[in-house]
Amino acid sequence: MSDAIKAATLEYATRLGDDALVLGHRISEWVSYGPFLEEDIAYANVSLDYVGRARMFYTYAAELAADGRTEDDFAYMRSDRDYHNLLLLEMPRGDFAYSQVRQLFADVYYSLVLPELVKSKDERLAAVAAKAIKETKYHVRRSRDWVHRLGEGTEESHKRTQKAVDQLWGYTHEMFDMDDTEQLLADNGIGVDVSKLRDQWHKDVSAILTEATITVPEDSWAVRGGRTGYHTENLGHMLTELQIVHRSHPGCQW
Amino acid sequence: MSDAIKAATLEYATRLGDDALVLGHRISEWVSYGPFLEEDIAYANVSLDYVGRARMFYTYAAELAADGRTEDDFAYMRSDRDYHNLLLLEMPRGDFAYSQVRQLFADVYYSLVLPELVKSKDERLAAVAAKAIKETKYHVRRSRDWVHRLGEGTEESHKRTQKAVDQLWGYTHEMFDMDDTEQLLADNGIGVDVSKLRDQWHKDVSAILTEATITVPEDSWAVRGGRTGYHTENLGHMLTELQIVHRSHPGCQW
Amino acid sequence: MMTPEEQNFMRKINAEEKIEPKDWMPDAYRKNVIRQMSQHAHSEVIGMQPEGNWITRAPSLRRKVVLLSKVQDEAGHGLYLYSACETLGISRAEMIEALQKGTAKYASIFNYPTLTWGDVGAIGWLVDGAAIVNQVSLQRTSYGPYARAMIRICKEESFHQRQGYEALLVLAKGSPEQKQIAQDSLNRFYWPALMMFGPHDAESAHSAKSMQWKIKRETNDDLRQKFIDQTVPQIEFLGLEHPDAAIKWNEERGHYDHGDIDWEEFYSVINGNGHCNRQRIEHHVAAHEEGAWVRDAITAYNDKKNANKVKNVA
Amino acid sequence: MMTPEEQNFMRKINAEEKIEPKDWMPDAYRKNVIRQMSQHAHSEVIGMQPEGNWITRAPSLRRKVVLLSKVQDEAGHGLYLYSACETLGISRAEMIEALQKGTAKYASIFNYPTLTWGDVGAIGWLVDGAAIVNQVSLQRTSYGPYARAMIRICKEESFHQRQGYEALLVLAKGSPEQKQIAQDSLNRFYWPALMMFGPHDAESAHSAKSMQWKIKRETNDDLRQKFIDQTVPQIEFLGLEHPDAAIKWNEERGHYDHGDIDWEEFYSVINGNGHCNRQRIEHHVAAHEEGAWVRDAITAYNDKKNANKVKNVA
Repeated sequence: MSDAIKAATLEYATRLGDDALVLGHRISEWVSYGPFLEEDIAYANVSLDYVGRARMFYTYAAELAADGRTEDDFAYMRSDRDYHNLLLLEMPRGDFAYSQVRQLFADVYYSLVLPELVKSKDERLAAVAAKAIKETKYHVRRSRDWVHRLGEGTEESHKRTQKAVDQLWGYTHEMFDMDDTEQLLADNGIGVDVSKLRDQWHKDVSAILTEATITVPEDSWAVRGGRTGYHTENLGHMLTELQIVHRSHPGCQW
Repeated sequence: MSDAIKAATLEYATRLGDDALVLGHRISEWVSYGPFLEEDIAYANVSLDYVGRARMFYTYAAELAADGRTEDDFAYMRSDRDYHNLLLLEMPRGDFAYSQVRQLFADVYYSLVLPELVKSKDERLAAVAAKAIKETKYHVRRSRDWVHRLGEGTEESHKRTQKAVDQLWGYTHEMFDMDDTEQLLADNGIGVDVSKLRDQWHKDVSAILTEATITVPEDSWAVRGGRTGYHTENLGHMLTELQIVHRSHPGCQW
Repeated sequence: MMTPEEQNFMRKINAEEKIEPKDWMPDAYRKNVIRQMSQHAHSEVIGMQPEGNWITRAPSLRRKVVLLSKVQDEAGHGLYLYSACETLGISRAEMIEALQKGTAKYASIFNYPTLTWGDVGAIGWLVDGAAIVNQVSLQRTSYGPYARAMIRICKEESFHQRQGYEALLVLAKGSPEQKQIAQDSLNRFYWPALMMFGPHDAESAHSAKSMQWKIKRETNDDLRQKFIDQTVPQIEFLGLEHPDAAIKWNEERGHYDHGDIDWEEFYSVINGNGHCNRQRIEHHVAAHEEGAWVRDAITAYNDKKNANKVKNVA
Repeated sequence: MMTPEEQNFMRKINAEEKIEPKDWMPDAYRKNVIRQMSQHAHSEVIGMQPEGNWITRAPSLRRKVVLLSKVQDEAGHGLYLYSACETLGISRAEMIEALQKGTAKYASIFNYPTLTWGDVGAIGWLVDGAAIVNQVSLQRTSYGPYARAMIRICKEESFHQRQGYEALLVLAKGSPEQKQIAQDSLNRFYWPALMMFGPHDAESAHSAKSMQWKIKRETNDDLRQKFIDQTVPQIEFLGLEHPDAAIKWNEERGHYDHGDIDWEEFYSVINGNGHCNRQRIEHHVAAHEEGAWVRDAITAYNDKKNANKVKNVA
């Protein structure tokens, strides 16, 4: 592995880990707050899938970094300016519709990313993708079913779902951006060219939204910055909770 | 100052500092969330008074400790098991009625404590009390006026106020507890015998509540533990926000 | 004089045969089992809160995952117990209403706050540990669905108890601050864990009938003694101080003698002076109320789908 | 042909006499000043959010107090400006409605997020700094109440600007991590601060009339140049790198030459692609809606008291 490729792969694994941890953490905020017990269980399941995925990416990143850091150093000892997750994933828990819509957007995204990543020339990334693909089929089905129920259910659930879609749409565009790092990896068959996934994502999501009687928004605004650590004001507060105990006891084991 | 008195005074100054900081921090959570601008300003004022008071108590505590610690070490480097504030003050922001009722309970309390503390043989404690007394008159008037408006205003504001009173009442009893530390200081003319203030507090608060058409609750339940660091689950989350930046950069100046 | 049904019922009980949902049972037996099972379910559900309080702050990814799994399992246990309880003719909605109104209780241990990360380990080790001692005994309870639920739940909870203990072990062998955290958690949860077994049997209102009907298989004090005995070496292995200064091996009894439990604290907490009594119910009610529109949406959606099915078939 | 009132109005303007609330003024002048004053007020109020975002996390008690005071002052400035604007015949409620509907704007700088503690210092130093340059100029604005508000506000904001700079200075002279935080905050807020002065005057829709009516006293570019010039030595003193690689003293002009501003970013943010556009308004609306019952209570209470007074007098 050349130095450039190694550095890019380290950054890439970190990004994918950040995505998974931030989303997994957000979902975990629903536990004991769900509308009924089955949902607490289901959301905990999804959270476990994503946090587990984060651990695999971070573990690989730590090996690539080869500087003594562990998965926990990646998760707990980086500031939010160094986190490179997509902004969509750090948006707050919101109400149930908001979380499910964000989840739908993310799940459909990964249902397109992972089948590409599983072909990666990098065996480790491919292995993580292989494990994650199975879960993702379930995730998409679950999110899709929920958006259907909420979109078509009652006038109130429909309103909340439409509002969530309108509020979150602008955060989805950066999911398909490519920068030099990801371009280098895509060119070398290691990373996924996400710019090629936009149309399919739009098609898949639009089909689900339309069937749920939800209007697909225009692409009139877009907020970007996740991959360069330029976050919304949400991540700082999330990492505050996530990191406080670990940071309060530097160098300790848990 | 004997060793025992010094240790007790250090503990006492710390408690009073914790009370003031926790309450000041809670109030500060209203800034930009108030029902209109004048309230953002007023709440910020009250918050400044209490945080300023905390700084004076912590500064004195740091001098007594004489171990190199500063006011910031007291505020930022102690765990919540070591914070000895009254539980009432760490309860969440809640709605506007909840905050105002808690504020009333606390302000009336200090309107009785401070005129006693100003007589303390300990000049430093007396000096802090002297500064704080002026503010406290204003605080009580403000809280009283608010509880009147909310209690007598509309059916909704009345309901919310009664609910707040019912929810917070059980946290007020420990304000009048004395332990060995405070008894030693009271016996030596340094600290306040708060057990002697209960009846007047009950009288003052009951008069305000009754005039506001609010029913004074029975003394049917009580939660205690603040002075021994046995907190509700609220303080941990508050200190998480309060301490995160400071703890993330050990040994740094700000 | 016992009726034939009563006689047959007691014959089964005495022969260690399970009572199943379709069997005749005395009204009082049904009520007793409903009370115990539903409150067991409520405890699992309410117990998600003090532990859930630390999911976002879990200090390592592994601990985060383990805690998430634990809380998820508790939800599952609650679900399973609610379902098993419904076989007795009460609906989940009725049980939830009773919980939220305060007519049904949950284990008072969950009225205690989780103040530190150490408390998560202490709950896993001591609270789950006490629950397991109780549940192992209940594997032989007379009501079939309850017994089977206990067998299933015990398997999962043993895993979580070990995880909790292991989390505390790491603290106890860690930095001085970590060790202090572990000791503090042990100190705060030990006695309340002993109280989980309930009052001394002489004072317990429900005990006699429960024993006769083999709903309960062992006395509160016997179960408590088991727990005390198993916990002594566990505390020693942690290298922590035992919170009970009077703990002492009694060669004659073959058990540990122990100090008096502060039953005043037990009754005080269960009667409303705990740190979290109100919060646990308010949290449950708030989540339930906030979720009303979601449940309504599901109902409306299902109705629409069924109407369509009928339409398509017709 | 100008009417006598128009002539008298322009005479005052040209003679540097203030226009006061009771004076005749062209409709367009009134609208222009309302727009500017109300948006200035909205900016103070919205600006409380990005800074308020750090009150609970302020890393020392002194910084906590200073930040609380700053945000409090901003609320006061907003109040003062709303009151001064009401002299032009618009109510605060109308102004708030316009803000929440999006028909009235606020300074787009507040669409940027505060991501680190360093940003609090950067806002105090650069954002308040730019505001002060603008406000000093506005001390000579033609509308009397606005001019007097500017004089009063400038006094308070100079204090806060110094505090912000000092907070950054401590970071810049601190640990490597702290220095990096300071540099990062400077990098992210420098260009947006320059954009606070508005587009190049050639492109500004409102500029010409505003200058003629002496609402505006200096061009956007002149004010911006002032700010750029004063900031260079400030950055040097901090020991940080200037974010503009093209910054260079021009002996002839007596000013610093500087790199091109990315106006695409400016328009992109102001038109809805900023990090916080929606959040700022949603926050304001939510606080307003949540506070409705409080305002209703005050009204009801005052009505009752007045009714009583009337009763007692009658």
